[in-house]
This record gives sequence, structure tokens and C-alpha cells, in this order.
Amino acid sequence: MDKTLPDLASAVAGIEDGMSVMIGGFGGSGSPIELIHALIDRFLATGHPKNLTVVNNNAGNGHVGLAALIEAGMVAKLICSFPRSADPVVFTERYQAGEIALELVPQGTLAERIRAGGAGIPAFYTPTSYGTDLAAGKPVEEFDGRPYVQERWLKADYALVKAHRGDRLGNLTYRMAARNFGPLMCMAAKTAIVQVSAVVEPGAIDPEAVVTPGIFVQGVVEVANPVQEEDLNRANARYPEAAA
Amino acid sequence: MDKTLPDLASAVAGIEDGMSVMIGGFGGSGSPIELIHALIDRFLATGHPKNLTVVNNNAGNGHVGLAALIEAGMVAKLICSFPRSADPVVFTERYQAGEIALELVPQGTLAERIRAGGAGIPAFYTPTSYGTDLAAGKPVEEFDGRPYVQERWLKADYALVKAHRGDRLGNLTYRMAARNFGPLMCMAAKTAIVQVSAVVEPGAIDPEAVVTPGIFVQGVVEVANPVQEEDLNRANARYPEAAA
Amino acid sequence: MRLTPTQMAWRAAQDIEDGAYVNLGIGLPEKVAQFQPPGRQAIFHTENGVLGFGEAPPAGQEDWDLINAGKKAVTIKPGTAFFHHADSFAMVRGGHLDVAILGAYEVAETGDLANWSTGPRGVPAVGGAMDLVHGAKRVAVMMDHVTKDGKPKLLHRCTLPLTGVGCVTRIYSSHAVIDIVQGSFVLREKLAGLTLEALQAMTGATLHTDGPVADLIAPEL
Amino acid sequence: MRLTPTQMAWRAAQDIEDGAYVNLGIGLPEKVAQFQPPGRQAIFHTENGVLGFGEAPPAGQEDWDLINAGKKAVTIKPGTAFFHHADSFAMVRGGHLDVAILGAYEVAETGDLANWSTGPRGVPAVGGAMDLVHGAKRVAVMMDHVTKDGKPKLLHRCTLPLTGVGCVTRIYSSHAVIDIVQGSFVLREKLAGLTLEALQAMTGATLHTDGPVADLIAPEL
Repeated sequence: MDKTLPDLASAVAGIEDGMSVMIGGFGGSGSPIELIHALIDRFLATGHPKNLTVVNNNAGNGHVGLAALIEAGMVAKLICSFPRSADPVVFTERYQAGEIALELVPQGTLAERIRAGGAGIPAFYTPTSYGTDLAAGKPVEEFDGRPYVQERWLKADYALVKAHRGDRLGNLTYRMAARNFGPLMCMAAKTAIVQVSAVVEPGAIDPEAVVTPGIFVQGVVEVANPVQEEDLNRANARYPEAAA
Repeated sequence: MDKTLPDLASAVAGIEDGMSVMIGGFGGSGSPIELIHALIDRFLATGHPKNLTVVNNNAGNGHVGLAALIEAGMVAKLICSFPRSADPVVFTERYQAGEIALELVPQGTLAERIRAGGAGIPAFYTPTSYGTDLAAGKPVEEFDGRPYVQERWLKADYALVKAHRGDRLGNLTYRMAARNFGPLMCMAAKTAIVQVSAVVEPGAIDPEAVVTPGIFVQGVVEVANPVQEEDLNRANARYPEAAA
Repeated sequence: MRLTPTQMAWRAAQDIEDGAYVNLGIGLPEKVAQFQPPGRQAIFHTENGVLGFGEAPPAGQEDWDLINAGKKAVTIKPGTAFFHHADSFAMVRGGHLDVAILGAYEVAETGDLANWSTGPRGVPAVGGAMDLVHGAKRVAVMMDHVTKDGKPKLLHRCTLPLTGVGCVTRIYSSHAVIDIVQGSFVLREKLAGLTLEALQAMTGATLHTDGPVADLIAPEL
Repeated sequence: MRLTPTQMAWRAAQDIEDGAYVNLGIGLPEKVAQFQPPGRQAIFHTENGVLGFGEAPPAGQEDWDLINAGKKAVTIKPGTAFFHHADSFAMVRGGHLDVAILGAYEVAETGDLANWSTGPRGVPAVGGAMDLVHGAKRVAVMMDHVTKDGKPKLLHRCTLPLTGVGCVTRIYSSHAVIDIVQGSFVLREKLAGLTLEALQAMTGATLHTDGPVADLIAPEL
């Protein structure tokens, strides 16, 4: 078994119009910038994929990565907890123009819904959002005298995730706080595509230190020196550059 | 902050009559034998604690560890998935004599209920046990056209867990498949007491390799060379020895 | 005339694809791992938190922290991963396994499985069976076609307490390979010397066919 | 006459016990970490998966894989642990934090908090606030006592969209320290030069007392 993929283009080749795509990262930390940009390249060359539903904690920052994906017009709906950033202009303009739909989900509920999707739990109850606008229309049930809101699992066709090391079987480690949503999204997507700084041989990752076991991963592609969204934004970068 | 405890006796000193106690391990793997035996010592010396509700995947094997706890008469109720073993005579006799209550829970549901207890999720839905005797009396709801059983969280007053290395802040690693229920039980218990083969300084465990972050742990006690239940049983050991 | 348990395990192993994630139930199904066809390598999952484990260690070299769900010692190999029980059953319940192969007391043409309780006597024990039947893309069972006293174990409806409803997709029996398709037993293979009529007489519900029935062949093992 | 935001952070820090697990909201509450009283060491949690992180690195030495919930660079120190978002919010929702300190637009005497939306205009964003208000044993807020144009922010009932119902237990305002006890504001401390009547006039619900009211004192910072 070998889950490694030859390049970024083939890694994102299976994503089709209208699909749901979970994208890892919390702000720039853990954002799979190279995979996102490869997806934009494909759209610019072919007109596909479009009308994507994207799941991410945020809504992009500046004009690279997720923000560039939105700016390219590929995203019909965003499911996130915090669509603000240092420079949220891309999402804000699209949203206020009614060109992108937003499902706002509390951050812990978002994480738990994704985990539930991966763990075969179709619904669960949480105290989070009880009595607020974000619980509107959701079933409420009382347990041990306290009210809780019923939330549903969240799954996706694809996950695009950035990890640190990955072996041919798909076992992954992450790097510091870049772990965030990655392990959950790998669980919840039919096809989880992961960019890693280094592809290593099976056995090179200590079995005790595997964070995402390979069963949750369908493709691994090496991006040896990934860029950081923060660095790109400090340099006022845009993707694609031609749009600048 | 220093969560290390001086000895096994003080580690189990807070467990009172009628409390619920989660005990880590899957069969002998991960079973905190020394903590269990320390609890038996206390009972033999003081008559307490008794009437415990114990949560464990199994029901003990032979006449040591959990089986010895049951044999000592300290356990009123057991919540487990598989009360069979190579030598299940202790539990079997008590159960058939009506001296111990049994709540049988499918293994994955048991794990998820414990995690839910630790994660503040009072209830969730699972396909597991739908249409079987173990779903009797539980709410059933349909999601996406498929029926699911509602299960409740499981919490406990104490957890007794065996880990591998632990630092003063309670950060833990485990050893191979001995991890099993340990990380979940630390989450779900008000007071999680952990025996480790080595207490190490904060920083000695790679932050990436921490399996249980210290926030879930209240006490750490060093047991440098823990016994294995399997080895004790192959030697036909009993605890306490005097009972042999 | 029947397949031995080992031959049943061999037959079940022939259907496991290269790279499949597989959980083998305690006992007889564990034998399936020994018969992976040449060129194929499945990755085995055990409920107690190991993926991609290796074979049993030599006697005397067991590490009792490294066991499978049957409490037998296993080994690691390159690419093994350890995880806790909630993650392990996320793999199961979340549908990430390709194949689960379980033992069975009874299977109904509805796909219902009974394999955890022979009734109210004795101590009930379920383990991970009720999770596994809802977890894998294919849930297969290995079982004798009839009881020791010759009564059918493949039934119209199960008589014993259920493990799961409508969950089994294929049966590897001592006499046949049978799929469960929309509430019916569909015969795929039977022992060469066995007539359909004879097999039907051993089976508690109607055997259907929707194409040729192959000979069920396994090597001497 | 009022505490500066920095003084409010100092005051909030005085109530954090040694060894407490603490989540500090984005913005103003982050300052609380700078004022841990001598001999006490809290352990800070950030929603994006770090426990026990250290201070900000020097400019130019940031590692953008190591940030806090406010997307600011932090550092590790001995005993830091990394984990994914579901585990992080298990810590929050599961009640494992001792203290969460959040900002607030409005707080009601019921303990209701509004801190995520100023209404339908603009882009809504909630982040982890709705989880945090249900997670910690103590949920405190730091806030100006009144709006910029002098209107009360401590109210009988909130007017803005709620973050949580009945969740706040203590308020560190620019003018007072107030507990919420069974649906009432109970005054614990007020600025020495401020009369109860004057404070009440700045407050949108009745201030109760159930014992002596101490002077709210903070050093020049």
C-alpha cells in the first residue's frame, strides 16, 4: 500500500463541483496553503471545481490561501466559527454582497461535529449555544436538570490538511498548534488529502507518537518547505500573483 | 504545581464508600494492579471503601487486580463490556449469587460514554445496539433515514489508571496497547489517579507526544516496575497472598 | 463433506483486497490473517487500540502491554499506530474499516446476526461485536452451516438475542458462500459434491440464485 | 475615576489560584497573564490546542505554527502539551478549566452574557466564546462599567444577542467587582471614592450587598 501522491495537482484532482471540502488550520497555523493554491490553479485552468462548501475555522486572511479560494469565486458556502481576521476583506465583501453563504458554528461545536462525523455519531448534545441565536431551530433536551442543544455530525467529501511527517500508510504527526482541526477532518472526510513536510518510511514515526493513524488518510503529498499564511500576508502576497 | 503523590496508600486514600471508580485496562494490559491492590489493602485495614461502582472493560481474571477487588467484596456494581476471561470465576460466582450488579455496555459505546463524560456531552446517538436487548428502554431516533440509540455520558468520582511516564503537571504517555481506556477515564473522573513507571520533570515528555494533558490528571504516583496481571495469573497468584 | 474451520478462514481471506483495513473477531476469524493471498497485504485493526500490528511473538517473548482484542500477544511492525479506545471505535463506528469478519451463532436472511448471547443463563458478554457490525463496509461471518446436531444456523429469523439488525453482507459457511441481498440469501458458491436441494435442506430460509453458483473450493490445510 | 484596562487585568489576576487552569479571552483578558501574583503559577489554555504555553517570543522569532486563539505567537515551556481541537474543547466543555475570563458587551444580573454580536449588521463571528461560557468552573468577565456614552453595560436583561444564559459568576469592571448570585448583582468591591449611589446610577440593575464592600484598589500600571 502506498498512499503517497506524486504532486499537488494530482492531490486535488478528484474534487468536483458542489463538493464539501474541509480545510485544516486555525488562521494560518496548519493551513494547507499549497493544496489550496493547487486547487485554485485547477479552477483557473479548467473552471472547476466551483460551488464548493468549505469547512474551516475561519474565512481567510488577506489574499492567499482560503481567502484566495473565496476570491477566485470557488466557494458557495462557508461553515466556520470566526470569519474575521487581520484582513478579512475578501470574505466580508462576498458575504455582504450575498455571494457566499455562511453557517456560523461555535468553535467547540464545530470541532465536535467534525469528530462526530468521523466517529459515526450522527448527533450529540452540548450546552454550547443554548438560549442563543445559534441554537435557533435546533432540538433542545434536558439532562440531569440542565438544557442542552442537539447538534448533528459534519462530514465532507474531501479534507485538505497540513501535517508535519507522514508515512506511505498515511500515519501522520503534526507540528505544534498546527494540529488543531487536522486530525478531526481526516476522520470526517471520505477522502483526506494531506500535505506533509516529509514523507517517511513506515516505522520512522514512533507508533506511540502517531496522531492520525493511516486509516483516516487517503493521500499524502510532500511539500518540503510549506509557506506560512502569516509570512505571505506580511509580504502583501496575492494568489495568483497575476491578480495583483 | 506538583501532582506527584508520595505512595500508593495516599494515592487511594480519598476513595469513599459508594463512589464510582473507573479502572483502566483492557484485560491485564494497562491494568493498574498496584493501585488496585493498595485499595484492597485499605479495605482490609479499615473496612472501606466498599459498595463501589466500578467501570472497566472486563471483570477481572484469576484472583489478582480487579478480580481480587471483587473477591474482597468491595464492588457492588460493575459496568463493563466483557465480563469473561481465561479465569472469570470470581466475578461469575458473585454475579450468579446475585451479590454484584452488572451493567453490560458494548465496548465502543462504553468508550464513547466515558469520553462524553469527560467532554461535557451529556448524550449522543450511536447505531450500536440498535434492535438488541442492550438498547431496551433507551430512546431511539432516526437520522438520515437510519435508526440510532441515545446513550448517556458516564462519569466517575475516581479513575485509577496506569500510564508509562508522567510529569509533575500530570502530562502522561502510555505504553503500546496499554493506552486503551486510560486517556478517556482521566477525562471523565473528578479525580484521576495515575500510576506511572517513571515520574519525569516537565519538559521531559515531548509536547507533541503527550497523550493525556495534565489538566485531566489530579495525582501521579510512581510504580517503577509494575507487575503484569498476565504474569501474576500464570504464577497462580492471589491478592492478598494470605488468602491463598 | 465440509470445509474445516481453517479452510473457511482461507476462503474468507481470498476476498480481502490489498490494502484493506480489516478487523477479525476473536477466535476462529483470527485465522484469516494467516491466509492473505500473495501480493496482498491487509492492515489489521484490533479494538483495544492497535492498527497494523504483526504476528504473534514466539512463546516467552510476549509483551503483555501489546495484545489484541482476544488478549493474545501480538507484535508491532513498521507503520503500527497506537490509540485509545474512543479513537479505536471511531474507526469502527465511523465506517473506516473495509471488512469485519465475525463468528456467528445464527444469521437471518434479513442480515440480522446473533453472536453474543446464547440466552439468559450464564454471564452475558458483548465486547465490541455490536459496534463492529455497524462499522465496516463489509460485515462477513464465518460459521458452521448447521449446529452440532444438524439444525440450521442460517435462518428466516434469528431465535437468539441479536447482535445487530440487517448488518451481515456475506456468510462463509462450512458448506457455502452466501450473500445477503435485500433480505434474501443469495448463493454464490457451494461444495462441488453438494446439490442445491441438499444445501437448502440444511438452511432455514430460501436460498436464491441470481447467476451461476460456483464450486466452493479450498486447499487442504 | 476608573481602573484602566491594565488595572482591571491586574485585579482579575489576583483571584487566580496557584495551579489553576485558565483560559483568557482574545484581547483585553490576555493581559491578565502578565499579573500573576508572586508564588502563583497558573496554566494557560488556548482553544487552538495548547496547554501550558509561555509568553510571546521576541519580534522576528515567531513560529506561526505556535499561536494562541488570538492568532498571536506564543512559546512553549516545560510541560506544554499539544492536542487537537476536539480534545481542546473537551477540556472546555467538560468543565476542566478553573477560570475563563472573557470580554463583554453586556452582562445581565441573571448571569447572561452578550459578547459576540452587536446585531445584524456586519459579519457575525463567535469563535470559542459560546463554549467557554459553559466550560469553566468560574466564568468571569472584564468590562467597562458603562458604554463610551455613559450607558450601563451591567443590565437587568441583555439587549444584544446572547453568548450564554446564566453563565457569568463574576464581573471585573472599570469601577467595581461584582458577583452574580442567584440572579442578582452582589457588590464585592468598588472604587474608594465612589458612593454606592453613584455606582448604582451607572448600573442597569439593582446592586445588592451581603456583607462589607471592600475598596477596589489596583496599583498604578
